[in-house]
Amino acid sequence: MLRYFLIRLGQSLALMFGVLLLVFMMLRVTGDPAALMLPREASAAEIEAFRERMGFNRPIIVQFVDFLSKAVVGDFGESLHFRTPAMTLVTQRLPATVELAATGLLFAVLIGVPIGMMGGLKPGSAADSLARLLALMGQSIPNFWLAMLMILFFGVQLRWFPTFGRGAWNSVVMPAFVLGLPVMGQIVRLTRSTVLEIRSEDFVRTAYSKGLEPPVIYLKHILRNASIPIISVIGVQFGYMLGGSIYIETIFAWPGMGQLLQLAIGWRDFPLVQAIAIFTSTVVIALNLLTDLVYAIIDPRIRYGF
Amino acid sequence: MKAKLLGLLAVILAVSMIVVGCAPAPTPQVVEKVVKETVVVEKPVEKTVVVEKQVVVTPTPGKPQPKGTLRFALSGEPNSLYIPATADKNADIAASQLYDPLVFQDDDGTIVPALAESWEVSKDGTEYIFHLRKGVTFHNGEPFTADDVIATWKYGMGEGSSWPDRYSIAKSVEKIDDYTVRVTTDGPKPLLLVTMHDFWSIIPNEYMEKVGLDGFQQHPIGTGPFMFVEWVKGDHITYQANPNYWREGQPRVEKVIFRFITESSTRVAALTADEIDLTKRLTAEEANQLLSVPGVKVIQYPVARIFYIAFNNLTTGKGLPTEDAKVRQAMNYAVDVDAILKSLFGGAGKRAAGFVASSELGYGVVKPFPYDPEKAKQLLAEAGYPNGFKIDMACPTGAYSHFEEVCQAVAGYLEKVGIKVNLEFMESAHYWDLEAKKELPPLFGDSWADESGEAYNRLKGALGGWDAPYSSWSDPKIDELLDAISKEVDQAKRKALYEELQVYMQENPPFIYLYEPYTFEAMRDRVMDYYPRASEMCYLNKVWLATPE
Amino acid sequence: MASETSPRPADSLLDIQRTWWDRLAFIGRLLWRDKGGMLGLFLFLLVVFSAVFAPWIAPHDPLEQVMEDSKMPPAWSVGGSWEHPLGTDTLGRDIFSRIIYGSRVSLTVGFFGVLIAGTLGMIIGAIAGYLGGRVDSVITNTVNLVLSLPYLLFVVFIAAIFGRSLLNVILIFGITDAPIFARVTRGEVLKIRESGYVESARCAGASWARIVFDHIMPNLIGPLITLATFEMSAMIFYEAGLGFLGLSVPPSVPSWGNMLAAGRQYLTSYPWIATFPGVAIMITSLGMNLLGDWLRDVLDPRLRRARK
Amino acid sequence: MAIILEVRDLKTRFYTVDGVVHAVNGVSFDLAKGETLAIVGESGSGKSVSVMSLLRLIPMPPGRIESGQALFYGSDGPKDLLRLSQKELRDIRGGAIGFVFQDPATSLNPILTVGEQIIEIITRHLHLSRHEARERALQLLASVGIPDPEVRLGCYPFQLSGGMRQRVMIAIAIACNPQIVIADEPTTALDVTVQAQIVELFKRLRQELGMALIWITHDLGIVAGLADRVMVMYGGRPAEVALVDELYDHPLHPYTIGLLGALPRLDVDESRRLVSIRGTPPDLMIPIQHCPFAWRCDYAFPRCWEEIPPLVEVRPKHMAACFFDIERGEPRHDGN
Repeated sequence: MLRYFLIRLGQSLALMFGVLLLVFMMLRVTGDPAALMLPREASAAEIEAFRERMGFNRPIIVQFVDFLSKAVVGDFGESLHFRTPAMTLVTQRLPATVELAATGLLFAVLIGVPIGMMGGLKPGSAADSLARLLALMGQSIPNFWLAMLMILFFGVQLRWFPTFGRGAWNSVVMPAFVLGLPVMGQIVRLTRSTVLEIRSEDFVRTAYSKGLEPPVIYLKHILRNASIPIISVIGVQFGYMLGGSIYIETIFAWPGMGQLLQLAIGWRDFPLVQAIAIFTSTVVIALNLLTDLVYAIIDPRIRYGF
Repeated sequence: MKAKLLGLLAVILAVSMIVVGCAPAPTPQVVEKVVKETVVVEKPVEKTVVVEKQVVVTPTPGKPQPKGTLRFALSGEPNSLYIPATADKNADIAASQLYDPLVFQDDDGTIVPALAESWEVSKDGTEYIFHLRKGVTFHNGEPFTADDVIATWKYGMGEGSSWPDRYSIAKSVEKIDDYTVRVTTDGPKPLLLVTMHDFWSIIPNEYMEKVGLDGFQQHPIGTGPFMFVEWVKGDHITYQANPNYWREGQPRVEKVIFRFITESSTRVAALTADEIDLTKRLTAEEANQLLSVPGVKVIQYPVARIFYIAFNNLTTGKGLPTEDAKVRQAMNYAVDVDAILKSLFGGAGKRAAGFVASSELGYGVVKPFPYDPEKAKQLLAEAGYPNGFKIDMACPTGAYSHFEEVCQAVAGYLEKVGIKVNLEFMESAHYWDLEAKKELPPLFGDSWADESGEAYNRLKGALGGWDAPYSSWSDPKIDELLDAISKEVDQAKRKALYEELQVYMQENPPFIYLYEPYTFEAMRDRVMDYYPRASEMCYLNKVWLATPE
Repeated sequence: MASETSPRPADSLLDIQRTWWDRLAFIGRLLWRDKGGMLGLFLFLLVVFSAVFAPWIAPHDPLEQVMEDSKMPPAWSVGGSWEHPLGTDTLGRDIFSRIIYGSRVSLTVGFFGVLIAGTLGMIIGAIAGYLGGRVDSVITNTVNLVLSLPYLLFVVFIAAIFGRSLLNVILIFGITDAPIFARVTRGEVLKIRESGYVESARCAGASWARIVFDHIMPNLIGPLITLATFEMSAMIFYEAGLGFLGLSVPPSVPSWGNMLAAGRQYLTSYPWIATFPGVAIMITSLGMNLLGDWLRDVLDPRLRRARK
Repeated sequence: MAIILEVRDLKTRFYTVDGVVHAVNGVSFDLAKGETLAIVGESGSGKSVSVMSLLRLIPMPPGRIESGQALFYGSDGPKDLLRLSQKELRDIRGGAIGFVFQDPATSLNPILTVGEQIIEIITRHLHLSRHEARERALQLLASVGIPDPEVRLGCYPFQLSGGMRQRVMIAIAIACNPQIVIADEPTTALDVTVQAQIVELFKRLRQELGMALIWITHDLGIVAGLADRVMVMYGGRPAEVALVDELYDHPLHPYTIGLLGALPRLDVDESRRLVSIRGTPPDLMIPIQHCPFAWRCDYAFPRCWEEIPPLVEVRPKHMAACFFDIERGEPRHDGN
């Protein structure tokens, strides 16, 4: 178990290095940030001075080493636009994004898993039709489009929920629903197909042959086995929700990292984009690691190194 | 399964149809009242206010007591509330409510006393003596004195300032006594007072010394009508009325909350749902929609911004037909800007008569190029291109409302007189990157705003040759005139210089002049005495709410 | 005596002994039984049809602006006309025609995006799975790396560097999506390798090409076609998302994403401008998801049996 | 001998996407207390389905039991298994009737410990506390010949060998003192040496526990030393039922003869060894109205293509479903 954990940790760290390298490279090839960060009236000399100050004119390898040594301690420099440390900005936005993503995920899991399970256990039944329908809806409706329609209908027409922002408890409902919908679709689909597959496994027949009660069979034997792929998808999706809620956060004016990313890209705020990209990737990698550990807890075959 | 799926599809389609079908058919907009006030002072400001409904105004409270909360939607989060660090209009608007400058530029453009009660200018125009207002205190109780003026100037040039040149315009700022300061400049600086209005927002010296720049940014303090309460990052900024404000009876709202909503359709929804009171920067269509919403009023006004297609005689345009002034004139004649404005902006824009906006000094000496394709063809023939030529053109995307379509239309008009345009679109950040490197094609579209009430910064920035980062044009005659303007203090003479420059730029156009856009703002009809400037700036000290909640 | 070889239930479409005709008839039979798959195929073909025959179906030039007719509601609403069945947008362009032409953009993006992603991914994944060892671990880790990056960042960067164009959008999707194909290919190749029959084929003297085409490809093609369907639908979705952020194809091109992005400002007063592109995306995506579900069931006999 | 299970005219079909599979087409048999019945047939002969149908352990849908009766004479009187409520059925499954399946590698839940999988059936049926159940599980593991039961109890299936796993399955099957154990090809997936051990284990347990055993196999060879009676199945019907020695000595159905011929035997001369049956098993998708073996039968005559031969007692306690009298070498004339 420890060995497995250490190996996975090592891989994660290697992955982190790769991410740092990639982000650094990508950001440096997009162009010279100096000209853009300054007011348009700035003279060539001022641009040069700025470049000097930011260290953009040093050899790329020196810049990278410098970048790396600072990144290790979470220092991604100052946001050029907000003039505060980039990492602080990101962590300030983190709670909002986590709240949104977690609510969305909770919604997706709480609805998606039971429905998917019902569908998988009784293919062809009404529950199964519902499951397939929800899965399809979740994956077929463009969510930013849905977001706008929901604002108009539930926010403006019915006034059930605030149209934007993060405030009262109910302000998270619409954005979380919209963010969670495609994930729910995916979870329904996956749960359904996994349960369908596991349902016809021999050991489930064994469980039936033991005269166990259906709830025991469903939860202890089927769901527990099905949970391995489901958890992996949940891990991946949570990462995606943390990093990819840019549309939803923008439309609902939700003060999270997605909105910050949109701003940072618009302002070409290099240190900030860097910080968000690396922070999000770190979170995703950490989530993957966590997912793997949860796997190991559920699945003894991994725990014992098979 | 089949029946269910078909059912689903049918439901979805039906819902869409209902959404579409039930929507109110576009009703012709009824404008009940059009107020057109043209204030002619030094600079004519044309302001058209379209009000959908007559507003029932409750009488102004007898004893002015700030009441109610103004919920102000900004189109983006301010980067900072420290004036020298502000990066855009959102930051500028939010920050300005906290401070006062020494001198204030009124709604009609006149410079009036603010924290300075009066001032004298020396004969040569290089020395200003300001007599400061007494008894003014900062939000933290610190009294306002000459030291604070000096500190504001020094910090403005120092670390963390994006606009050091707006402070270094003064060579020195000296304290004569606690309530008198002397400001000296290197030669006459006609724009000094306007710059002071825009940028020299006085900050408390002692407080700044104590908390440092970071501390100040976290809790900014000024003498202004509103006091900083909190800034929830990404979500909102809250201000409270300054009870000790030196202007009697102001401010008139008790609280201001700035919300940040990037998506303009969400701002419209929020205003409709009465979750915000005021929003800026709407499109013409959104403004149109809001006209039919009860309880909402809409205003529009031209902003001091000019859209243009630039020529290049520095890099990529060298040796091309566009180096010939006749060709450039022809291209100006070839584009029907009014038709573009009508179809894309519902007429909400004004054809540019040159590079000076209609609210700026010296405007009006030249008329816009008329749409005359015959003349254009004739000029092209005279220049030796009877069959036109081919040229590359670029435009930014995601930068300005409808500008992509404008560029397509311009290209279309040029083709009608025989100029084959190869139009390329680029993402705006990348675009401006290339623009700064002067690597854009020989024709490129962009726009330039200015807040100073004069066109100088815009002219210098876009025509300053190699010295200006976003210029791709150099002309000794223009350089000469700009240099003269920068040194002339006398308003009448400056005006004459601007006029001379405009006439010259009509004959030798460095741009295809397009339009000055109108901007649209909307508010709940309880919002009173809100007067935005042509620069899109606004000061909230006079705003009040007719039925405060 | 009656025939000795009585007909037997088909185990797999890819049963090597079946003729192509058999397979086709078999698909037809399966399709008839799964009405969801049939609907999916129908919707997909509808989109393909409208893309291919756009100039003949569309009543108007999608770029033609008639300002006098702008913001016309759909035909069944008050003020609408069958001249413009789904109404017109703010520039007086026919929405129906734009949606028809928009299907070209969506399908082009989806098809070529998947083609590039699939080809790249298959090559990379096959190399990783076939060679194994260090090559495999390097490739697998790189794939994981790319997949752990915030996807949007990629897209915005590439769009920022190269600007908006159809080719760029395709390239962006093609490159960013390749790792998924690589992952699936690698998994399948590993499975096949472990099953041992490649080994036995090699022992039997089969050539390299023969092994790949007779043994590996047929097993790969099922999962990959299914994946391709889903990814294509995802790309059509992402194109709309990019359009929404103003990063998709140039604004002059009538793509569903651009239409949606432009129409969203008018959602309250002229809802049809944004509604119909949304519905178009939804229908296409629905169709491709149904088709993908069905393909998965058909091409993976294990699952097909489970669905019985 | 007292009858414990009496099956009459069982019919099971599967309604699949590809068509209706007529898996079991009228199976009848009896099982006496403590008796061992072997059901023998090729794959697809319906031998597993017919037994699994009794306790509704086939996937339903698509499977459906069309008709039949299965009287189980348990401690509290006869019950028709096919008409029990789900709850009553669950009490019998794993309780009065235990199961051992073919592949122990897939029949045990991979992510639960062996102990958990034994304990859960004990607590379910015997209503013991967890601690008592654990004690019993240890005894069971010991009695099926697993060394070190304390350690094995905490193991996961993948940590055990194939033979060990099958012993665990057997422990599960006998955990609640069943009156019948149904073993579905319990040795097929195992090594030959292990196979013999498992057969021996069954013999011992049968003796110790006095349970009846239904042993499903395709291998007539294994049956010889184990079963009391044999039922040979073909095409979802019983072809021949007889005591084991009687069957070996006087096979009456051409199919049984084929099977015996295919069986390597030491007591018969070389020429009869390894004669395989030509052709392939019938397609159960097509309902047939004649002898299902007719396609492959050397003795088939026109009647075989017209009627379905019923199962009749040809010799004492020896039933066969065939129109041809093998011993006389001519079609039967007794009207059957």
